[in-house]
Amino acid sequence: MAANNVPVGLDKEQIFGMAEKEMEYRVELFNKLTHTCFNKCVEKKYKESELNMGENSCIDRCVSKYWQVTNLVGQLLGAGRPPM
Amino acid sequence: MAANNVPVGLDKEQIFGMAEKEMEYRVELFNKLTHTCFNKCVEKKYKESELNMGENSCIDRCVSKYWQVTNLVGQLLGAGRPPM
Amino acid sequence: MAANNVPVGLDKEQIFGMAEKEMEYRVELFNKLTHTCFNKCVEKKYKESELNMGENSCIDRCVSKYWQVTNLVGQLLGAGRPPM
Amino acid sequence: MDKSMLQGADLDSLPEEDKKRMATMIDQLQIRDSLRMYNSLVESCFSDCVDSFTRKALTKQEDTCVRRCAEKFLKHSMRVGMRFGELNQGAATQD
Amino acid sequence: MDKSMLQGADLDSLPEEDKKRMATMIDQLQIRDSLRMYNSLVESCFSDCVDSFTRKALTKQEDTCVRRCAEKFLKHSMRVGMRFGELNQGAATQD
Amino acid sequence: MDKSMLQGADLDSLPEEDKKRMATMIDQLQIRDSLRMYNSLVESCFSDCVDSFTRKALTKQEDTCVRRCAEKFLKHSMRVGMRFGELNQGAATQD
Repeated sequence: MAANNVPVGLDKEQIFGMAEKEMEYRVELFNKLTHTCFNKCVEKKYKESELNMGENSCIDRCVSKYWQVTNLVGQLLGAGRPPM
Repeated sequence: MAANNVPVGLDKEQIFGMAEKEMEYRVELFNKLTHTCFNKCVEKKYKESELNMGENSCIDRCVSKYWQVTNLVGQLLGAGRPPM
Repeated sequence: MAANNVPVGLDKEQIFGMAEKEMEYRVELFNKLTHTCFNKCVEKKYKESELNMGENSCIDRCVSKYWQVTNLVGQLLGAGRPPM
Repeated sequence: MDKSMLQGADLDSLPEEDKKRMATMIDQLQIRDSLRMYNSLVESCFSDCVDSFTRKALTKQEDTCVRRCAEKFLKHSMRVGMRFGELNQGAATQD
Repeated sequence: MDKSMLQGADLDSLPEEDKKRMATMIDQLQIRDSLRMYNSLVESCFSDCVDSFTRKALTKQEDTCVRRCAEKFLKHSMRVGMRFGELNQGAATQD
Repeated sequence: MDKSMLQGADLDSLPEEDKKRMATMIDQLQIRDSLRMYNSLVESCFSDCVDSFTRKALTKQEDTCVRRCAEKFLKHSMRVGMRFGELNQGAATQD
């Protein structure tokens, strides 16, 4: 949460609390995205330890689409805050 | 946790800690219930954005049954504390 | 986290924070193990409330294998810290 | 997070500074909870609606599906909150 | 939460006030953990046992199923705790 | 945890003691996050690779499967981190 978004009148505890929640949120978003795209893109028989070309491009597109869904849902919730 | 249930001899930190855990518990219960009933009751093809009558009554019954299961398990754990 | 592993130069807040994270980690490991082995070993028709002999030995082996996987992944991550 | 979930906490009997601390704690939990709800709504609707990775951009169908999914989830969540509140209320008055 | 899980923390070497603080922290984690366990037990047994929503009340079969599920889960959880403690113990003495 | 995820926090504008506190908070979140990642990597690879419980020790195949799974997961996770960082960067410069 950028400093210029912080509403006035909050004391320091509240600001630190909000910053902490925001970071937790980003970490959780990253983790959910990672797990979801792993399940959608990576072959689970584990015949080798490298990601092949198909898996790699699937991952790139998966991240991109997940990002778009995050933004889309953010708009729908209409919270006026950017989802990221 | 109602004030009259707080055991004597706890200092303020412990009381705040317990209140916090209790609230976290309620939030988590609500979230698990919401997700479980969404999966059990809501059609996932998303042909429309409204909940239809069947889905609505399924949700009401699902919440009611989840509540009963919460109470039943609470009794079995026999903690002497109400599950809510 | 044993006291003799604590890097020098950390203040008390950081030490308590690390101890807390370590305990949270152990609890989470235990919970994930419990749920995973419940799903892999316990028959879900619930015809009785006892664990039968097959389930019990499955559970023992499941815990043992989960432990080995924890150690193996710990080595691969090569963090130099024991996974437990 | 439903307000009624926190009604058990008997705030009135607390001294002023504790009331303030309790209120801050509740605010913090509500912020965390709405961010988590947002994350899990995104994950759910993504998982249900997006399954092809031949292109980088969402298709029109995926976009529509996500919108309906999010709307349905929110309506569902409000309904659950209402029912849950009623049951909580019932439990509280039985005490 | 298994007590043995926390044995790594070398409490004896700490000054008195830190010991108290550490003990409070452990208590808090245990409270949180048992509430989470309760929540996830309810969710598991509900998901495994309840699948019809034509009536508002649990059927006799659902009730029985939930009871057995909860008992089995608790027994399972105790057994896992025992085995886990043994492995932890083994790892600790190897150090 | 990707460093870029925390770039939104405008640390430079803070007074010295708040900077320190913020840095400690970030450190703590990173420790928690890597431990959670470790736990969920173990759970994922265990679930995908281990399915027979006729013996106590991992078989050679299970061992190989877990190693590949862990390596793949880490490579996947790094790639996601890179792409995620780029998108974050793009979003930040649009502001």
